Amino acid sequence: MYAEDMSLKIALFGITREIVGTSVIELPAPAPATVGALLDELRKQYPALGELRSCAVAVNNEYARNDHPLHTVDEIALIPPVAGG
Amino acid sequence: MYAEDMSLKIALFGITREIVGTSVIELPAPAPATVGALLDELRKQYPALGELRSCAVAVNNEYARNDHPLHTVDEIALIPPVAGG
Amino acid sequence: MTPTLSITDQPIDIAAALAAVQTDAAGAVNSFIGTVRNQSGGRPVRRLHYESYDSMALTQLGHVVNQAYEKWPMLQEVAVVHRKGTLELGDVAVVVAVATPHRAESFAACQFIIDTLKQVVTIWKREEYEDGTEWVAAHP
Amino acid sequence: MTPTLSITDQPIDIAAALAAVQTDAAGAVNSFIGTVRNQSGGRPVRRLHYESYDSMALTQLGHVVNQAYEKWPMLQEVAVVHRKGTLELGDVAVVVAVATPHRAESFAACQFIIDTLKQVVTIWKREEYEDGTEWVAAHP
Repeated sequence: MYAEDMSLKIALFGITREIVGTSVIELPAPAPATVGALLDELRKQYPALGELRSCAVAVNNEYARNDHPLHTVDEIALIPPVAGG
Repeated sequence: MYAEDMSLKIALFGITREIVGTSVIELPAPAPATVGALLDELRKQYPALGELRSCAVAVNNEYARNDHPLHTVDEIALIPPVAGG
Repeated sequence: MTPTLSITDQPIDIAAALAAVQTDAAGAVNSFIGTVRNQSGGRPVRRLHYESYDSMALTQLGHVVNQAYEKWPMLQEVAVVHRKGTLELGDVAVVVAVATPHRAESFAACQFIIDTLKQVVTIWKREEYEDGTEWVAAHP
Repeated sequence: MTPTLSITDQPIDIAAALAAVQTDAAGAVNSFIGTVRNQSGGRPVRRLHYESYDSMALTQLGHVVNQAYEKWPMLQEVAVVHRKGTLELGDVAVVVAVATPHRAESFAACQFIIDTLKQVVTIWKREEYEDGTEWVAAHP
């Protein structure tokens, strides 16, 4: 089936990289393949993500809302609370 | 008489120096010897001073009010509108 | 009017950032320099480590600067340089410099850029103390 | 915490003014740089002449900085350097730099100092145009 063939690569930074233990993970796409479903799946696998002040998802360098669709070609990243400056 | 012996040196800057034509003038102290009386006397002698947006008097490097007394030992200056920065 | 935006692992050249924004048409340059403080919330800090998601950080920084140009149409030049990697006490972490014809807008635009940068630009800071490290702002 | 205050007829060394305020305890440095613009109120400017009553200017500048220390007790370091004499387009006329632990106060204190300086410090500016000169702000 199409959905099962599809996997997503997710880049990890800062504390999310430490929580997951690697800088990129590859996951089967959740169904539906949206930002919200991806976050739910990741929080189930890595409960420490749920303890963060916030955890956003970026798609192709832009912050994405929960209903944003995900595709295998997308550059996807977890964005824990930023602290530049 | 004491008042007639007393003369004041007044330093001039910027447009007041141009109006008066010199960078220091020496005047007999007005009676009473106050900032206000000095300004009146100078505006009488140099009417162009009255056309300025403002003209303050400084005594010993501080802005002085009209009732401030003047003494021969004071460092007195006319302060036209400042424009630093 | 193309803004100078960069993220670098090399020491920041403040003079170059300021020079990048100066023009004969802009009389006012405001700049903000963020340096590594020796303490954070009363706790002594030994050094900082900045991690950056560069491509997104530059994208978001571009959005921030575009918003500033929309808010202050007289804004002329902007430079933002952010350091990444390990920084020692006193090292410069970020420089924001803006040039405008008049001074009030230079302050407002510079403050907007640094404030908004801190909210959206994908750079993370890990503080190193005597007895460990912590990702800043990660937890409530 | 002694502020660096000076009036000089030599080109202003911006890097020195910024370095004068940086400390390991102050993470935020805001600076304002005023340069000679090529126009004033739409009229092309060729160059500027600044005249200063130095002793009073430094006295008043000291008052301004003391007021800033009263308003922002966390203010750590301040430098103000003002140029006098003849300045060409693009030359730096004034630099104000302040260092504070947190950034909002660095903006507020720097803006207060430059705004108040312009009201009370005894420096006068004569603009030179194609067809004459004028003392800035002298007449209503």
